[in-house]
Amino acid sequence: MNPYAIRTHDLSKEYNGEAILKKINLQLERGRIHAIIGPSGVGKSVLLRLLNLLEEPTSGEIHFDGRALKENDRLELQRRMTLVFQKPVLFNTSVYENVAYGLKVRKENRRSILEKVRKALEVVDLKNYEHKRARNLSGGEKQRVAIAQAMVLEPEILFLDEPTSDLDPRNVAIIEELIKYINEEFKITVVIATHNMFQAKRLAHEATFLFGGRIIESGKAQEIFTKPKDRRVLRFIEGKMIF
Amino acid sequence: MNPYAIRTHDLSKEYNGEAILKKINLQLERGRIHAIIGPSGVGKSVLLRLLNLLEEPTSGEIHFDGRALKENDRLELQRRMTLVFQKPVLFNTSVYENVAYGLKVRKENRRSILEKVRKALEVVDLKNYEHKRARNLSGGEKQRVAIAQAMVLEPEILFLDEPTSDLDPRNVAIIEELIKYINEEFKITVVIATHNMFQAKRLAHEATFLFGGRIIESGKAQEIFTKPKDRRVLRFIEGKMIF
Amino acid sequence: KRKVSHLILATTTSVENSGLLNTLITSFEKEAKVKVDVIACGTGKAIRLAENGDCDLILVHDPEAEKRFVREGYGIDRRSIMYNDFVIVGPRDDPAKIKGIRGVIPALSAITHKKASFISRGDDSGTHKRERMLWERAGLIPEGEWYQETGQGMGPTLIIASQKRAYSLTDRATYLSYKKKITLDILYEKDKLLYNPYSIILVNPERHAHINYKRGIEFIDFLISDKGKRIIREFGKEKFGEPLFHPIGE
Amino acid sequence: MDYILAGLKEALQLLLSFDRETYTIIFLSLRISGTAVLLASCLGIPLGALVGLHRFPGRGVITTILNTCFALPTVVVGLFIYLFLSHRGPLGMLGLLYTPGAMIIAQTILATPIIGALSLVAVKSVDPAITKSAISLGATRIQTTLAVLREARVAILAALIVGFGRVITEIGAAMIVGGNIKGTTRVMSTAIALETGKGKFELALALGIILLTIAFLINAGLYYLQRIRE
Amino acid sequence: MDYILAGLKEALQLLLSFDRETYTIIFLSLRISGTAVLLASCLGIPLGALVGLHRFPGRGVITTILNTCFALPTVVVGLFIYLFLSHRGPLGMLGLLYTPGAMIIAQTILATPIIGALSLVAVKSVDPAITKSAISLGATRIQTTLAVLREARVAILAALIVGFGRVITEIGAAMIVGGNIKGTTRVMSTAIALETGKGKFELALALGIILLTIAFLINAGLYYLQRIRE
Ligand SMILES: Nc1ncnc2c1ncn2[C@@H]1O[C@H](COP(=O)(O)OP(=O)(O)OP(=O)(O)O)[C@@H](O)[C@H]1O
Ligand SMILES: Nc1ncnc2c1ncn2[C@@H]1O[C@H](COP(=O)(O)OP(=O)(O)OP(=O)(O)O)[C@@H](O)[C@H]1O
Ligand SMILES: [Mg+2]
Ligand SMILES: [Mg+2]
Repeated sequence: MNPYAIRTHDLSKEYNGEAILKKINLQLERGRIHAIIGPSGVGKSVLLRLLNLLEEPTSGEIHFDGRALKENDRLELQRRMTLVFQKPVLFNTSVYENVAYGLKVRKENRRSILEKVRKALEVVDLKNYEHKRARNLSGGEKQRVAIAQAMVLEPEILFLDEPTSDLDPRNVAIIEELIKYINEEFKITVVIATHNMFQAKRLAHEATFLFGGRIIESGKAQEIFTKPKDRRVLRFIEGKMIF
Repeated sequence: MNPYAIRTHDLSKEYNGEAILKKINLQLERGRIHAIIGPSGVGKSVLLRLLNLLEEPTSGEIHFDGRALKENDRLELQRRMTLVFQKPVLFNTSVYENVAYGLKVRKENRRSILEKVRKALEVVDLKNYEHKRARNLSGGEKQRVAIAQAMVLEPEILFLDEPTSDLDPRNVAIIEELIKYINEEFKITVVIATHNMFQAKRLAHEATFLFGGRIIESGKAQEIFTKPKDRRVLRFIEGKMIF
Repeated sequence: KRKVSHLILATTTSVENSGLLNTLITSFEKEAKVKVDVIACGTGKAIRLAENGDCDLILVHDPEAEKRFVREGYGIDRRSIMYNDFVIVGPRDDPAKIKGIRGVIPALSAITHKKASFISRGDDSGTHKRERMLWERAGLIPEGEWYQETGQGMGPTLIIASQKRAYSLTDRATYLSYKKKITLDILYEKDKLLYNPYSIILVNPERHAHINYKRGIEFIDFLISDKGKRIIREFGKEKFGEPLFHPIGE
Repeated sequence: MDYILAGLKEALQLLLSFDRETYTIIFLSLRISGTAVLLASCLGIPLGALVGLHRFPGRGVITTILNTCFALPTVVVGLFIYLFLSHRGPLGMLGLLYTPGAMIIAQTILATPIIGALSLVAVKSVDPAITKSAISLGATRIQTTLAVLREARVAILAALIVGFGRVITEIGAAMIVGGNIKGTTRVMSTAIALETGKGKFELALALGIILLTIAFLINAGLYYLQRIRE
Repeated sequence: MDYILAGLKEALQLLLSFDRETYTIIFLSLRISGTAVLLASCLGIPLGALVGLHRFPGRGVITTILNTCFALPTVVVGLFIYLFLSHRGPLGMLGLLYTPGAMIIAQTILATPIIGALSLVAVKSVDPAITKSAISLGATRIQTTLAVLREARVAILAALIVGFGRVITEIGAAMIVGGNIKGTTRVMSTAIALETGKGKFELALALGIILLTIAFLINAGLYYLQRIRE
């Protein structure tokens, strides 16, 4: 098996002629937790959407398991990974229906869906929320539903876009524990886009810094957070104190 | 002038028969920064919506300047305060139109609108974003537009619902500075709902803790953060380390 | 207020559709400096509009209803101005063999006997009423699969009859103008009972004061004038080889 | 005013007399228009979703054509179908002319672009993020489309209501391809036109009132269903 | 097929011969239906917004009534208005019967509930948070409503297109209250019905093609306008 879950080759993305991501070469090693870090508007979310095959790059390639993406295994690949969006977008149905969705499209049987959904809701501390309408939830509750939605699928690769920005400390702790647990236990590759330096430090094995559309530094999280080579990264890390 | 910008009397709110807020008695002193703190789903956002007159309480009263709310000065009151929502809801127009909206409905002249909007966009570091469509912005960019949208109105009372949850450290610093500045300079009363204990500590003069639908502790921020009386508050504050 | 320079004439669709009315009115308008607005609708509706005072004149062909209309005081000055005739049309192979039969009543009996398809307008129009009168005279009650009612104007009814290879009773004018679109031949014609007179009636100004009585009389006078008669006599000759209508009082 | 009262009275009498002809007309209307709306939904909703959710060259043209179909005179549709189904026409041998089948075809053709155009607007009004979310959760193309349609359910329902209203009230096509033949293809709308032509305004109003009452009951049922499902 | 080709040829001839009668009919159609849609928007959009954005008792009933109006037979509306405008009717003295004014009234009555019902769905599809945001930013009730309508602009535009299509193609009411008088109240739809009745299918198709072409141009213009504004 290829040691890299995902590799990108000169991945670029433009919107209306404006280059957002410029020749990104990323190597995401299997089974590790990767943090994508950078200032607001740098393109972290765009990058995750590209990796999750939700948008087409303007140029460049993405390789999964060492092989370039082929159009006809798109669905199969898609089902091996999941993205938790920065703004949770929930269906206008019940919490249960929302969490069950990914399992239903995979045609799992009802019994196992019920079981998994119940368990996931318990983990994110939304035990009695099954029948509530997703639309009326609080910000943090919505975010937890979105996380549960992804977790029940037990994907090979899990993309998390600022997954705890609307959560209180207790829930942050729960979610981070969960991320660590599934990474260690099921060897799930996790990619987190975050501006929360604490979180990146606590969770990530590897870190990639984006700046001005390019990767300016990338490597072992430990090293980058302690002695960054790039001045801009240093400045960014120092900014953490005002978080 | 009444020393309290807002006082509530036994303010309660139910949804579908479920009590969310139970007899909240809140005193928000004029010209100070107040933090509303509590776990996810406790009702912080609901409280701000009630105070901003966006929803009707199930029972209880809200007094502005010491006087109970009268139906016919609703608009005038509304225009003296503004709420920045937890999830920014932007109009599907340009960034400029979004920020200008509140000024336009107040029928300010074009010149001054242009000036104020430009200035506000500069402050939130979105200088060349005027003509971009608000829908396509990144999470942090949207949040900054929403803050600019409220700031240009120079309200007497500013409600902020998790205003920096999607921002990177640099922008968090900018916004916090801005909040402090307008509070000191223009004596604007600020009410922040947040789960970011660091932020509450850095900004707030007063803090109110919500738990199980009730106020469990309230007072000077300094005191509460250093020696809370309630055990639950203590636990919550200690949880900050995992943020 | 309604303009006095307008005259509203409610008439049956068959007259309007033939184009005769258009020719007559163009000629009349030139002389009289009055505009005639034509409302084309079924006989029933035309009479109803006249009762309500919503037109000045009606031009219809349903003698029974016309008489009642005048008797009840809604109309005055009823004049029969022209006629044509009804004919029975049917598929060329004439399954009921009515061609050459003596009399319309035997023709209908033959159709009934054969249970050959017959399409009726079934819309209470002048034509339909005449058809019903004929069945009555024949002492027959048309019923069953073979007898169908369309509830439409003469033209559409002819088309349906053609598609269904059925017999139908029609006025000659409409048949001639539809001849090219259908595969039906005239199989029976020229019986006294098939005489089809058209009358013009003024709405009674004593009932409806706003009626444009003077202009209405002028229009009637025009229709029965030599010029009017000539137009009626000549109309359609060129196109169909025979006139569609004949003026009365030749 | 008397007319309207007379119409109401007549409507009640018609319904209470259990006149077989009246009920035949009512049920035929419902059967034909119901079937047509069903068929049109099967075509129109996927069409609208396809055009609404995908970007491809010619999308604007298709959208414009769909919108133009709102201005499709029913008589013209009727004529077209007549020309096809007539004995001389290419499909004449089917013998469909003047049958409920022909009316269903005509009404389906009328309703499909309407339901399509409104479904298009409906799916376009759904937050595009919903699509991405469904895909990310592993939905196939069809499942994604269904998820979007579920979000747009209120507007899709409205599309069906508009389509149904269009076909159950239209006269032009029903007259031409159905023939308004008593007992076979006479439906409420053509019956109303017939009675109006006869000058029997009260009877026409009565039938109109019955038609509206049926439509009201259907709509009330749909509204109620939708409410309890939310 | 020949019919259709003949119709196309006839349409071209009609247009290119600059036949005054044809152009009178076209412009009258556009004037009457355009005015009616304008008036109906002034009534229907606020009505839809009102019902869509506020909760009050009877809201469900109003919604259902609006939806029912899609099944309002145009003949019935025509009859109603006829009864009012007839000389015997309460408004007979206005002398509006058989004038374009009467047709505008009828078409406005037909289009208002349609535009209302679709506007209702349109504003309901807008994220309710938009309303709250506008209010919080100091918008008055009316300004808030306008903000929501702006968000729903695509769907509102569709409502207008549906309304326009409904009235420019309808025959029932136009015939009864307009009378289809040559030069005065003859519009495209009634002219098509007339030619069809006369058996002049080519001419009817030709007029239908012209009507569709006009509708297509209007829709294309709207689509284009909307595109450049986005
Ligand atoms: N669909 C789009 N159309 C046009 N521009 C877009 C689109 N999506 C993103 N952008 C732009 O691309 C840039 C990068 O956006 P992205 O959402 O990836 O930022 P981010 O790094 O996630 O920022 P944040 O921390 O604020 O979430 C932004 O400037 C944004 O405005
Ligand atoms: N419109 C509504 N209808 C029904 N329930 C609601 C509605 N709005 C809020 N709630 C419920 O009220 C509770 C409080 O919500 P609120 O949004 O105020 O929480 P919060 O304290 O802001 O939480 P968070 O930190 O997650 O944003 C939640 O359980 C939520 O599900
Ligand atoms: Mg982002
Ligand atoms: Mg909240």
